[in-house]
Amino acid sequence: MKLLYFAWVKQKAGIAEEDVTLPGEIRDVSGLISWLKTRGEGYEHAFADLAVIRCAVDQEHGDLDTPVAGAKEIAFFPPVTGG
Amino acid sequence: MKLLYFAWVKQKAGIAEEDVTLPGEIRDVSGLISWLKTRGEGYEHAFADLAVIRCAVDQEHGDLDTPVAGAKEIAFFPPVTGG
Amino acid sequence: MIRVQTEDFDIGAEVKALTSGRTDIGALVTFTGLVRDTNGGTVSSMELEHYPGMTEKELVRIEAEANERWPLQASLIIHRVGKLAPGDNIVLVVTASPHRQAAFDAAAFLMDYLKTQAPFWKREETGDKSYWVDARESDGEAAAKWDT
Amino acid sequence: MIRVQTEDFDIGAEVKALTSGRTDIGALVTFTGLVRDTNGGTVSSMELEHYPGMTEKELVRIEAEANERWPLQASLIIHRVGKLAPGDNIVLVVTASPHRQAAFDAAAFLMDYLKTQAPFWKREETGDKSYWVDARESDGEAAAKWDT
Repeated sequence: MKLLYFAWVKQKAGIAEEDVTLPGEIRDVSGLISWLKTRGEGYEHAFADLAVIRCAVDQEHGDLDTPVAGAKEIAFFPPVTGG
Repeated sequence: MKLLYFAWVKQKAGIAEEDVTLPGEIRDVSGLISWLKTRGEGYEHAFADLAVIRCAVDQEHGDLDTPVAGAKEIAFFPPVTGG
Repeated sequence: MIRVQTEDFDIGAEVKALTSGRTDIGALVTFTGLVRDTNGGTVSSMELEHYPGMTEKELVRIEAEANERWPLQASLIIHRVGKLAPGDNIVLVVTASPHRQAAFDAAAFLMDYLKTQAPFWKREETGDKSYWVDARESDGEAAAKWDT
Repeated sequence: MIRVQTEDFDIGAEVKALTSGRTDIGALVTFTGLVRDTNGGTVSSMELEHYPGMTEKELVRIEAEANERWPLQASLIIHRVGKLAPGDNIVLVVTASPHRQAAFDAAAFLMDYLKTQAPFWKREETGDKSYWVDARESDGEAAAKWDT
């Protein structure tokens, strides 16, 4: 599974993109974030306040409850500020 | 006093512009229209339905009650359709 | 700024003139009204009559009112008169503001007021007949909503 | 039609491309968002980051939703990415319809949805510091009003 990080989530996590194999017990985005936070300080820092974290599963907006099984690409980013 | 007519009011009245001296008893736009209607069939035709007549007194929107004393220019026209 | 003219206008050029050299504008809205062939090819031309003198006064008044209601950094109204063909531009309204809602609202307001208060009249020519366009009730309702 | 590009856009040329040869469009609205120097000369540049792939999908989805809600004859969204300076264009939205209210509403809707759903992020550089622009609560509220 490919993970992508954008804007300050990328800066705080210290990574733009990575390929990971998820432990089998991870069901949803919430579980994925908890697992990522065990992988290093950067992730802990990036995901410290989930109220300002947005995600997309296979390029569609998701939330903490969105299932991750079978997903090819999951992205994390702050609330968008384009336009 | 100058009277101006626009759009179909002009066509029905058969006149675009004229200079008139009003009888002293005419107080407002309503009185002016009544007087005009005595002056010929064209005016009668143009002012047959006052619901669709708009007027301006010295280039400012008025209505049937607007006083005409001292006015230099009074215009009659249909509801506007620009834009 | 207001203009009444027979010539066409160029949206891009008008916008550039309003914004060039400025860095304070965040949002710019333009509205263009065009001659629409309502009956599938039957309107051959349109004549825009107006009341010279009063037209300019009304446009200045309407623009001033928009500037009182919203914090506009620039505004422009151009209205054409004379003979126009289907597809031709009729009117251009431009509003600029730090924020988009003010720019959108002011442009819609300018059009609603212009449609009900500026002394222009359209005559459509269809084949060998010509008729004066009727005012639309919905335009009066659109303008009335700004009174609340 | 949607485009994500680093190059500037030309409002006049885009409008001409959408309307030329047509006589059925009565109303055309454009919205342009520009880089605004919010602190009087202190923003030296802005960087627009986006999520390639998802950005295009979201813009297509948002445009399709506007076309479902309003009878649009043409619509266009152009969003720039990369490095921009104060005064530069960021985004262009164009909507065309037989009637003006639909064109105004659809353009406002496109901007409200784009502001809250399209994956773009702004970073402002001010002198030697740079910071990510915070999302505005009012943008969420503006988008939410279309749900009713």
